[in-house]
Amino acid sequence: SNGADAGSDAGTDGGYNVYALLPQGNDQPYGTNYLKAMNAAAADMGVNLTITNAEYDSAKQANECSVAIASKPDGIILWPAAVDTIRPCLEAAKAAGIPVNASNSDVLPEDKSLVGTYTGPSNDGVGRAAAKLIGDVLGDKGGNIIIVQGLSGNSTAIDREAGFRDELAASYPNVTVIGQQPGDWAKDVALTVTSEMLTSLGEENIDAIYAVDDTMAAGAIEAMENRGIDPTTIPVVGTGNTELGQPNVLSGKQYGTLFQSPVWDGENAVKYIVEAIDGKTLEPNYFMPVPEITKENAADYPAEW
Amino acid sequence: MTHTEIIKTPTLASTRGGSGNSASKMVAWVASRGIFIFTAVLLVFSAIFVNGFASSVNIIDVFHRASAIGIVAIGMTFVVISANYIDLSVVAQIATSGVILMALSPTYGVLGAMAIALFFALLYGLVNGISVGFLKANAVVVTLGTTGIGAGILSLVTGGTIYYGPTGGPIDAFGDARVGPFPLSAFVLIVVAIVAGIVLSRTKFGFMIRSYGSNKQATRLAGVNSGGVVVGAFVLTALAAMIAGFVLAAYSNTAVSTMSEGYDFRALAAVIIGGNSLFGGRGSIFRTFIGVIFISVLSNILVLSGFSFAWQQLVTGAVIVFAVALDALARKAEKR
Amino acid sequence: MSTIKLQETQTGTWNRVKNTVARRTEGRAVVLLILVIVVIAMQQPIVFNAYGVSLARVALVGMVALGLTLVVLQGELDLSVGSTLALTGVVVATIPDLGLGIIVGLITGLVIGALNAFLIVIVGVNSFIATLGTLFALRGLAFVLSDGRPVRVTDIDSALAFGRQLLGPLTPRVLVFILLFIALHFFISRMRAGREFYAVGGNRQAAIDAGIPVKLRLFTAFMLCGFVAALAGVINTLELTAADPTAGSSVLLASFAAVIIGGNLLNGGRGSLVGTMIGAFALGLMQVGLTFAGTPREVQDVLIGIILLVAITTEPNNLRALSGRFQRLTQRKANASA
Amino acid sequence: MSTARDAQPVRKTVIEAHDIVKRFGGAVAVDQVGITVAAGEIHAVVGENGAGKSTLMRILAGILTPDSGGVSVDGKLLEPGAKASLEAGIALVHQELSLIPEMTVAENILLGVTPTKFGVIDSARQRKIAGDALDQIGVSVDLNEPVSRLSMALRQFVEIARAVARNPRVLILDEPTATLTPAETDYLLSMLQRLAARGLAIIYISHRIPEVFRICERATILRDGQVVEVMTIAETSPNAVIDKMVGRELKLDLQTRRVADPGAVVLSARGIRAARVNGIDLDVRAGEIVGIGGLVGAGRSELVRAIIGVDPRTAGTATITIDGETKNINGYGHAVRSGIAFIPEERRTEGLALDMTVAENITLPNRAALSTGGFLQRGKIAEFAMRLANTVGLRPPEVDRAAGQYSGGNQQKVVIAKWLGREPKLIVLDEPTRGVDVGAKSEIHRLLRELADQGTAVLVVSSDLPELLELSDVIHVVRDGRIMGTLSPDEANERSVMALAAGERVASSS
Ligand SMILES: Nc1ncnc2c1ncn2[C@@H]1O[C@H](COP(=O)(O)OP(=O)(O)OP(=O)(O)O)[C@@H](O)[C@H]1O
Ligand SMILES: Nc1ncnc2c1ncn2[C@@H]1O[C@H](COP(=O)(O)OP(=O)(O)OP(=O)(O)O)[C@@H](O)[C@H]1O
Ligand SMILES: [Mg+2]
Ligand SMILES: [Mg+2]
Repeated sequence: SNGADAGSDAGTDGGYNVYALLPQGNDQPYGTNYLKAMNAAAADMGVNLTITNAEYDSAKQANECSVAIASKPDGIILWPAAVDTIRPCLEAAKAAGIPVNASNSDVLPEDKSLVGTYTGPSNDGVGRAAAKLIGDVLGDKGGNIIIVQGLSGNSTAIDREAGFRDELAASYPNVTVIGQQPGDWAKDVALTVTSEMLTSLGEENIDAIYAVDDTMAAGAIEAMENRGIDPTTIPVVGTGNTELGQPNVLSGKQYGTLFQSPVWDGENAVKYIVEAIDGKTLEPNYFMPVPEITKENAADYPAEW
Repeated sequence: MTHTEIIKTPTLASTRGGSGNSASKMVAWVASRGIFIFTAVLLVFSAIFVNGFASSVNIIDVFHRASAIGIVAIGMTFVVISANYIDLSVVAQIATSGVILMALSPTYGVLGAMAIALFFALLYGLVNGISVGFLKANAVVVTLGTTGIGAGILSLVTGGTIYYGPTGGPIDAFGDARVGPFPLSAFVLIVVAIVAGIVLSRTKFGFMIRSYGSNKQATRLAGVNSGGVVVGAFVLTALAAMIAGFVLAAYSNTAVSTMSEGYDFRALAAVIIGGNSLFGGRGSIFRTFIGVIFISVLSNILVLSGFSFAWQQLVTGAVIVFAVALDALARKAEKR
Repeated sequence: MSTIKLQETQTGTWNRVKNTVARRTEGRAVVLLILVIVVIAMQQPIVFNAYGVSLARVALVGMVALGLTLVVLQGELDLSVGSTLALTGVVVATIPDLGLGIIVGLITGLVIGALNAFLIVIVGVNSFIATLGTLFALRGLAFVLSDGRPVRVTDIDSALAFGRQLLGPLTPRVLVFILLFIALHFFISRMRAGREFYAVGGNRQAAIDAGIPVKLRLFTAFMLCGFVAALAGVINTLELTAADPTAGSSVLLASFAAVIIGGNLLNGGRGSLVGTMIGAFALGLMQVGLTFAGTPREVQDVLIGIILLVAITTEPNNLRALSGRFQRLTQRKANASA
Repeated sequence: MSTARDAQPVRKTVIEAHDIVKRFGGAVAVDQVGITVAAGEIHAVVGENGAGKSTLMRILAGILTPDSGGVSVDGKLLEPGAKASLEAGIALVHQELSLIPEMTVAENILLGVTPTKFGVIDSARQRKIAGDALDQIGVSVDLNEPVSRLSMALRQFVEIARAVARNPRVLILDEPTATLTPAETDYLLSMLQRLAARGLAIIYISHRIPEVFRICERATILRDGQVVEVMTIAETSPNAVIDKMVGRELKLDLQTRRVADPGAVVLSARGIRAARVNGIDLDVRAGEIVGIGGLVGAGRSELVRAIIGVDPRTAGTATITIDGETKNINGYGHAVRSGIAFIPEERRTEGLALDMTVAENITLPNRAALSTGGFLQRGKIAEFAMRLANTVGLRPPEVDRAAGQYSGGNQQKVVIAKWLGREPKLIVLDEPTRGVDVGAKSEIHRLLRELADQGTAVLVVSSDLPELLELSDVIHVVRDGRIMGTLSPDEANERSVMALAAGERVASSS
């Protein structure tokens, strides 16, 4: 696979040697496309990538971090498995004089000084944007909503929910979350738990659904259809504008989503680590534009994953 | 197990039939059937106290929870009763068949895709079965190995791609289909249960599996091709896992390489809660079926009652511990 | 007085060597380790230059396996080690005082071990099943205590200090790992209580009849296993300055693999910590090497899967069975042609 | 050599048990049993299979706790539990070997009483004590050898050494000679007499009445869990003891079998080689009983197992001929399908599925006959099992009782019964009556004769010389996996067989 020789100090073709420490890869839809884009970009810029996948096991990622540092690369791209657990990795890299950029999930504020920059979506921001979509569609009268969460304990899921709830509290006081269950990023699980929440909370009491990604949004929509509910009557907001989600948005079954681009994410991770290595001065954050997608503009944004 | 009506066993009761003095006999009887009682109690309790449990829509959800995992558990019962503990590779097997169905039916048609899935199911069954049955390797380790290989390859080939079928397509139609108030998958579950039940309790092959689970050597020395019996057990498990993969994929009309995470231990949990013996020999498909219903209803009412994931795990684990502890006590009571 | 000779006792150093080798259980683990080392030496020598890192990985893979071995030697299993690790991590992180947290965490491990042992020894549940239950329950508890999100330790600086290299490039994890190995190995090879683990696993009825406190031995093994898992959880939390309730998901299977490759018989009574250690080294070094090479995770899974299959199907006894069948097949052919 | 009869009469009682009752489920295994043994006495406990001998001994050793009654040593009543009994000086040599395969001889001998300094094993003392114990019984073996690598006989002596190492007041041996050859048995018996002479109280269980008459002073006779009588050996006769045991007149027709006019060759083995089998030729004819004699460890089991394909052959061929049609025996399954029945040596681990019912065990080899279209026929099974149970005289004849609940002898009957259902052309038996009482034994012998008379070919491995001589039309004596000689009934006697087994070549017919 890629960078089979990145272990050796000087890159064979003179390009930079970069480690990308990721918590997912070909085992997840997003990661798959993130990797594609990342490798493509690396090829363009002559970067030798060495990629690891910690499967969201932070201890494993910590060890992979020290492996990376031991092989003295020119730079490290770190997508934290769990943001709270990466301080030691960052400090070790700093001590070894290796620039580190965070990707996809930003580090904690107190660790910000240890990374060159962050590239990727503001997961918190994604949550906020979703809150906006829902808040606006519900209007001043607000209403009751349920959340279909990602895999329990997953940091992206946690960040999105946090942003979502903060934004609601800040700007949409009449919108109240009356139920929440994990959909494990899977359509079938989302389908079941949504249906069960509709049962227990009462279809009539639920005014909107926030599924933290489009796959689960699709599950929520199917749950309603199975019960003979017209999905347009209970607006669903997801995230990703994925191949699974976009058709639902276009057909109006899903009220809206947020376009998160793994391509942008992967490319810029490489782009900015190169700049960091070159010593360019960087902004603290390069946030991925996360446009709000609804029926109107969905066609302008081809799905990427 | 074979019963001999013509002979009565007054005092000398078999290890199976409870024991001498009627008190401990009672205990044994009740305890060894505890799971049936609990399931009944749980159902009644839920119907009365859990808002919305008895509604027809919810029954459907319960069956959706039960069908895929139930089919796997029923298949795994054969491996368990043959005293081989568990087939960990069902995780990889379910995902493989699900992904094949969704990914290949556009090109090869649903039946074509199913045929291909069948091929891989048999492959899994044979590799596991031959390694365990003929090379006498430990089943847990073997299936741990085949899981790594199978899941690894699946993930290499498909990445995290989510394969989805056309809405209203045959697969989607199957997933949404109802028979009366029940989802079609529920009937698949029941049919699989009945067939498996007959195979295990009534057929020669089932008898050999039970006998093998009870004493490998004696079974072999009775002229049974014991390796073949083990292969059979793993093939049956693989077939069940394949069907479960179809059902699971059809349910959500999607499939992805990670779709069946955790199905290995959850299925085993169902088998065990049903009161099947991990030492092999003793057990029945019906017990597994009850075990499946029990955990499905349990997780259903936990969600209905708004418990968080954390508490769901905690309660489920506690219930498993309780159920198996009771089963163990039952065994003790029988011995006494 | 008259004596009787029932069996020729072989003498001579060569025979003694042969016997000693024949008695060992670590053969295949050694072969694998040599293989790994050779390949790495040719492909990724950096694995050895960065031995601090490599050892850390070995310790990561191997520590829990050491505890698991004690249970396996008695013919039992503990599936709950991963959850134990996660739960103790959370416990450590949620207690403000780090020192106190560590102590409570380790005690948690002992308590969990005792709970498992209680279910298995007193109630009489098969260990595979009992620990399957605690596997779920403890994970749930970890989520309840942590509210399902990572918990950062309050006293981060001390935690960071712990993670730093202590002796050359060696981190505390590595040193604890080595000390633990020495202690446990001494325990099961030189101390009566530990040595009797082999009796409990080898022929339990005989052990009971001989007056060995089998229940006590089982309790000891499970509590040690729980303690070691807890220790791993504590070290993770300190090294990472935070505890993740989802941690340890891969720990069970990794340690299990190390134990198997180490040549420990799952039915109990046969095996050694040395074997487990070697198995851990083989797996750990291989993983580090593959990471340096940037090999995709999937490929690593496939490799480890293959190694496990080979390791288990080349159990000496299994090989004999195999060769037997082979001979019969060839015979069948011969007969057919004849 | 000295026999117990010369021992001085008045000695103080060491162990005394009274009113012992033990039930298993509803079954009363031991019923109001008492027993007293004095220092220096060798006291026999005899009875049919299932009489309750082992159960009683396990109670004396504190391994089983009786439902009522008590055991006292030197007048002091013992606490329940193995520990108390051990400390009181009661040591039991179990009926089944109870050694730890992966532990060394020294460790096994001191199992449970390992000497330690601060919990660390004091291996020097361990080896010393173990060595002494072995010296006491006069057996030499490498103390560091794992028991898994010892011969059966050696394992049995290590067991005894373990008991002796606890320097007991009371030594109990439950069928110690079952796996031993005459030579080893002879040695064991005189050894026991030496120990008794030193004031040890010994309880000796055996189905071999001659042994009892050779070394024992008194005999407690059990039947159906009750004491029938306590006899003084000097004042009784073997037949009297046997009658008491069995509770009915039982004439053992010990006439050796007339040579059947040998029919056609059924089994023919040529150049058989396998683990510990080094090139063996032999034929078995229809209606003929062929005996295999030799010492334990001679490879007799390995031989027969290799011939019929239970264990892999490294060389050689075996053929079976049935109504003129000759087939190669390729693998065990093939052997069974072509009409061979095998009764293995290890009844409990290889012969039966102990936690399945008798009916289920009988069904196993007859599953084809008892099922149509792959489905078992339950009604048929019941009658079928019952018929066979009666044929072999299973007691009690309850075919849906778990096989594990029957005593050794009855278990062996079930093992034979399940094969009779196939009406085999060749029956191979490895130690057919090991641990089987005289009554059951003679029934099994009669059964084998009848089968032979009906034209079945029979191949028997036995360490029990009288049995071998009584049954066989021809005896092959095996040593180191080779046939040392072949004896016809008129040549065969204890001497000639042992001579060959021990390696002395004597001229032999054929
Ligand atoms: N664990 C048990 N459970 C049920 N019944 C048992 C058990 N052990 C022994 N029995 C029954 O108790 C009776 C006595 O058994 P025991 O083994 O003492 O006989 P024995 O005299 O030793 O026979 P043998 O000469 O074959 O060893 C038998 O009927 C047997 O079936
Ligand atoms: N020297 C030895 N080394 C290893 N195993 C031995 C040895 N002697 C005997 N055994 C084992 O003990 C058992 C009895 O030995 P074996 O079967 O060869 O003797 P046998 O002539 O069949 O006597 P028996 O009738 O007791 O079986 C066998 O399982 C054999 O493997
Ligand atoms: Mg007995
Ligand atoms: Mg033998």
